[in-house]
Amino acid sequence: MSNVNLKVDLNGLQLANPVTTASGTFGFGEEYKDYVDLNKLGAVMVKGTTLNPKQGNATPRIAETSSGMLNAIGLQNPGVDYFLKNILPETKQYDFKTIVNISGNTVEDYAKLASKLDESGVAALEINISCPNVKKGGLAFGTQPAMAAGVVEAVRQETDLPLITKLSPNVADITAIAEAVEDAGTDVISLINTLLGMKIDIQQQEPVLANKMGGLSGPAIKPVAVRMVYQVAQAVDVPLIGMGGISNAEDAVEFLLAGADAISIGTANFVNPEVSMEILAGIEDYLVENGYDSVEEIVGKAIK
Amino acid sequence: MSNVNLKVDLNGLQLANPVTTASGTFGFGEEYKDYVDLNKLGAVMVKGTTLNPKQGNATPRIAETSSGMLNAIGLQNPGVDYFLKNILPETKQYDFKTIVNISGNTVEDYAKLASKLDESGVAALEINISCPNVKKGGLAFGTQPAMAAGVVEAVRQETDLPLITKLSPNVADITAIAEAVEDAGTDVISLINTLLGMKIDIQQQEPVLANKMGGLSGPAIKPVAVRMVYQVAQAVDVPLIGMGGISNAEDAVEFLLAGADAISIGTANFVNPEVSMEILAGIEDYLVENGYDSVEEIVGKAIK
Amino acid sequence: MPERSIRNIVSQKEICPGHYQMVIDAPEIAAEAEMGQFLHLKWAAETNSDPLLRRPISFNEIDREHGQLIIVYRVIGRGTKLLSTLEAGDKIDLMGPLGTGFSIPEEKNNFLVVGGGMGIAPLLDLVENLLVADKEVTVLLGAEKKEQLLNLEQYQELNVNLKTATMDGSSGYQGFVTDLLADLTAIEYVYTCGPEVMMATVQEWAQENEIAGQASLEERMGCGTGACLSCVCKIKVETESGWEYQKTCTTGPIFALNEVIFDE
Amino acid sequence: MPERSIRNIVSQKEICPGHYQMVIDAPEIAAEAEMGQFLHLKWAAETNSDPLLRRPISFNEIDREHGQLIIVYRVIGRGTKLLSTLEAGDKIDLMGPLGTGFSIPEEKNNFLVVGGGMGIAPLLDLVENLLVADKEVTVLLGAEKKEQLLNLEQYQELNVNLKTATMDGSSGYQGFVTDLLADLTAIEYVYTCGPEVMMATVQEWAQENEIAGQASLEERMGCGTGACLSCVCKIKVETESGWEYQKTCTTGPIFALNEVIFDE
Ligand SMILES: Cc1cc2nc3c(=O)[nH]c(=O)nc-3n(C[C@H](O)[C@H](O)[C@H](O)COP(=O)(O)OP(=O)(O)OC[C@H]3O[C@@H](n4cnc5c(N)ncnc54)[C@H](O)[C@@H]3O)c2cc1C
Ligand SMILES: Cc1cc2nc3c(=O)[nH]c(=O)nc-3n(C[C@H](O)[C@H](O)[C@H](O)COP(=O)(O)OP(=O)(O)OC[C@H]3O[C@@H](n4cnc5c(N)ncnc54)[C@H](O)[C@@H]3O)c2cc1C
Ligand SMILES: Cc1cc2nc3c(=O)[nH]c(=O)nc-3n(C[C@H](O)[C@H](O)[C@H](O)COP(=O)(O)O)c2cc1C
Ligand SMILES: Cc1cc2nc3c(=O)[nH]c(=O)nc-3n(C[C@H](O)[C@H](O)[C@H](O)COP(=O)(O)O)c2cc1C
Ligand code: FES
Ligand code: FES
Repeated sequence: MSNVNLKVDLNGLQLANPVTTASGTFGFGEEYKDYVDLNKLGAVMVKGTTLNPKQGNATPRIAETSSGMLNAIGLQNPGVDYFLKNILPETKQYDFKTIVNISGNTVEDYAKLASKLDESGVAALEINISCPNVKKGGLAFGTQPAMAAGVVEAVRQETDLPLITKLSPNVADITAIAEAVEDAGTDVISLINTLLGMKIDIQQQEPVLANKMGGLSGPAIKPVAVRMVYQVAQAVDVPLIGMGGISNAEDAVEFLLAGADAISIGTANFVNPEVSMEILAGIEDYLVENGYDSVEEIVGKAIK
Repeated sequence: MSNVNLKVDLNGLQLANPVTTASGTFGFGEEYKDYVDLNKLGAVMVKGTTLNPKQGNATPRIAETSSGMLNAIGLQNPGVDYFLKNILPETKQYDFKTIVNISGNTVEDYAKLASKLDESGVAALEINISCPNVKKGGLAFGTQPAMAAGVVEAVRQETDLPLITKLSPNVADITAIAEAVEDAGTDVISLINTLLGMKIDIQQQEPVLANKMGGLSGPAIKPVAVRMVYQVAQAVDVPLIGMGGISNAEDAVEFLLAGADAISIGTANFVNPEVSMEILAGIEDYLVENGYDSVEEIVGKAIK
Repeated sequence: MPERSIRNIVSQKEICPGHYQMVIDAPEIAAEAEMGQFLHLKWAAETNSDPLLRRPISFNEIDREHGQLIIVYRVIGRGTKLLSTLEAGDKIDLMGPLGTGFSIPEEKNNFLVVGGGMGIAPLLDLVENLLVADKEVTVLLGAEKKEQLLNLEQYQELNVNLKTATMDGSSGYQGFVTDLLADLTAIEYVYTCGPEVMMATVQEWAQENEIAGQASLEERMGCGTGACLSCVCKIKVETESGWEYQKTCTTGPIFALNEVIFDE
Repeated sequence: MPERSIRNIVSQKEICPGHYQMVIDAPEIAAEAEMGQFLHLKWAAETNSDPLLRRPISFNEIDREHGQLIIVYRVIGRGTKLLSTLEAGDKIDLMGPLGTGFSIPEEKNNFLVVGGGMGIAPLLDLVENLLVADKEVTVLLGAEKKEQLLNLEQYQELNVNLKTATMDGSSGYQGFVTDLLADLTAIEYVYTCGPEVMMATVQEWAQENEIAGQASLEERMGCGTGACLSCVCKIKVETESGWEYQKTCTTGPIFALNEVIFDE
């Protein structure tokens, strides 16, 4: 262990280090206990949680693509009440911060979720605005600045927990959304969620996924994610959690240099279940080798 | 040679087969004469052409990413007059259709380009609306339906040549742009152009590309491209030319099944200069093996 | 407890066209693994990210004595193609042992094992264990043609009532392996692994004859740890809808046969 | 005419830490290739798309007699790392011969060749050709340390005036190879290949001494055919701006030394 300070302060949300795991890719944390020293993780963003339990989509739910994968899980989850009663107590035995990723079809869904989670002892809420707004014709909340801001404001009213708003990359101007959710009171912005994609089975002549379309993640999307972090870092003042294709420490450092204060690991956990610990060690090595005393010092260094 | 009918009719633009090469990746065609029987290609979309010659961006202009590459060439080209005088006569010795990809910073630029090319004997124009609109603060024409339509209308007034409008994928709703350019009179839609991305050199702590950001292409983006073709095919009636990561015949068939009437090969030409001929042969094989008589029969088959 | 480690390949050989047997040196895993469990595999080259995901492959045999894991697989796409290029001495990156294993109900004596296609491979270890437990075993194996009846010679050496079925008639009965179910009597318990339609037919037969059993399922997998929810299958439960999605990677791949809902 | 083909690797060996020499069997290309030209290479595995692009590597020697191409390269990143794992008998996918070659002006007699780092490799064939053409040749080679003076033994066997410079003093002069330029007299023509700063210094010296020459440039390449415009370098021309971007892959990689604009 070096003397490098790995601590991260995300607008009041304190993490032991910048390494977190992305929602939907790390379960509730415990699923990885055989591979990872969970106590060493900065935070775990748990699976997208909804008001009521959800069965999710039919299978196949995933498809492999070049250096990436598509998923259409359909937010299968046991619902917020079950989470609070049965899962949260389990995760509390570990040192990592539990951040609950919340999803809704209406602004009211998000507000109710926030109020239920408010005093539960979770570390923060991550608002997933990639969900379709059923009241507005299914257009994702995250594609319109005003709609995105509406969700954040509604959640803000229900809780004093640190709020992380997770942006969808399927937009023309990511900075417009980022500015809107900053104004609406988010404490942190995380980005990016998956790119909407599709794969067709040429023998069956139909989409591979039962849901037809799915979210593209993995190394393939990293350049888009780095670009968006770089743009958003210059547009807002709130801290950022960067993600999208991070597979090793070099990738993680790339996001820090682009302006992310912390990073999140998604698909790479599937490829190598031990990757989060390797990335944590690798970030530290990079800092030591290059003579830095803290993670902070390299955040946004590539922005000129 | 089988009896399969490979001919493609794109709203009046007749191609011998559905295989074309994407703008900026195949020069003016002649660059590949040692590797490809150019007479067998359906069409060549030549390098993005502007009113005046352009030097383009500083180097490095490309960077490799996972299953993809970033480019920021900056539209280096000799200008439309030079093209008409020195290059077009050369390309006319081949059987392929020459389609000129036009780029401008104002609507007037596009209109002037169209009028200069109108009677030149080129087969069609491909309007690249991914360029920044200098009059509207640099926002790309292709990100706003009204702006995109404006370009197409202006070009339509100057020429009776078949018009192909090439869509940018950096939008929230690709169908809105597609519908707008269809209404504005485009004959064909081609998609997708590159996704905006970035790569950072962690030793230099700065972007790899001199231009900082660049366009992501190659297999990495194929799922996004297939999804957009699938969506646009259901939203408009004009024929589509699909592209984005096509590297082999299976990929090409995927685009045809998703609703593309023809396909275009970009980055894959760099990886394998002979790939266009392999794809042409592979599409034919697929049709024969599956008992089809023409390409047409499989267009859009995956849409249910 | 499952682990992730990089192991040595002891041998790899093509056992019939397009089908490979790989032997991996991994004493700790062999000591712990149970029949029916699986490995989540990746070729160990660290330099590229395509293909990206691991591939799940069941144990064919667990050789505790030599500390070796034996898998048998068919080349389907890019991943298994890459696996097949590995040679003795090369490294392989694995997670395992994963999932639930087959269990043998002590009180039953007369067992049936039905395997089809690649589903034959994961059953060999089970059959050997049934014999060790002194059970009567009937084995039905089906495939397109004789050479695809994997491990046939090994099955023939075992003290079981073995019947085969091939679509081209090159071994045993010509037709579906499930056609052979009609002739069976006295079976008390059934195990099955293979194509869904085959397992669905076995399930129907088992229900008609009130026979319990276990099935080994396959679903596309991401994590292999229970985190991603990609690998779910429909399992009957006593809720309103009558079923729920359960994870093939952790709750499965072995499920009670009568609880599985085979769609289509 | 350049071609794309898949060829056999005759041999591959590590000639000093991190530096490899590969011999490729390609008689047609050897017959046609010129010193200074290059190959655009890809490992021949068709199953994956990462890393995606080809890698440009110059000829080290063109062995027309045996129909073989010899390249020498340093492992930098993922692509060259993958190349280094190939073995005799493996396949390699290549495009070539690409680009312009070095030319030897007949009327000159006294030649200088300055190579630095990896830039030493592409010059060996040139030096051999100069000797065949009966020229006086001075060779200056620079590197970090002695073991990185590639082909040193081969250069030593040639009838040239050879001087070396290393940063750690392990061979010849301790310091920059360009420091050795000061002592030279009577040079009529110069060739250079190596790091940009080195070539820029050679250019300055050549201009001061009114000596013409040629430089071999490196730029990131996409196509290798002149289509993508990724590989451009700044070349002086008589236009308003005084320069234009020219393609390293087709107009180069060999350019007239005085026409190159070395930025930074
Ligand atoms: C628990 C379990 C045990 C298995 N045991 C064996 C075995 O012992 N021997 C054997 O030959 N095969 C077995 N399979 C199937 C094997 O995993 C697939 O054949 C293999 O993943 C195909 O990979 P590919 O790259 O060759 O094919 P591709 O089609 O290129 O694979 C693309 C993606 O689809 C997935 N996929 C494709 N087919 C299947 C499938 N049938 N099941 C699950 N995922 C699939 C791949 O894992 C990959 O993510 C098992 C599957 C599971 C879930
Ligand atoms: C005309 C020409 C001749 C060359 N001849 C030789 C030679 O004989 N021996 C030798 O060792 N090297 C030579 N190089 C440099 C060699 O191409 C690079 O070292 C190599 O591409 C690095 O690939 P990588 O995957 O290991 O590195 P990475 O950094 O992983 O490569 C990433 C991308 O950057 C490109 N790149 C990185 N460094 C360079 C570079 N210096 N020049 C051009 N592209 C680069 C790669 O091609 C790739 O597209 C030559 C380059 C050119 C342009
Ligand atoms: C299987 C899977 C499930 C996911 N589920 C969620 C989710 O429930 N909520 C959410 O906000 N993001 C979800 N994501 C997106 C990831 O959290 C992450 O933003 C994205 O995958 C990009 O990162 P990566 O490339 O490192 O995977 C999911 C991703 C995957 C692959
Ligand atoms: C080096 C390069 C240059 C390009 N130049 C242009 C251009 O001038 N005009 C244009 O419309 N598209 C241009 N493109 C985009 C391609 O035509 C194509 O839309 C994109 O690369 C996606 O296809 P691909 O993944 O097959 O490459 C360029 C792409 C590359 C890689
Ligand atoms: S594979 Fe991820 S939950 Fe089963
Ligand atoms: S590498 Fe494409 S133009 Fe030179």
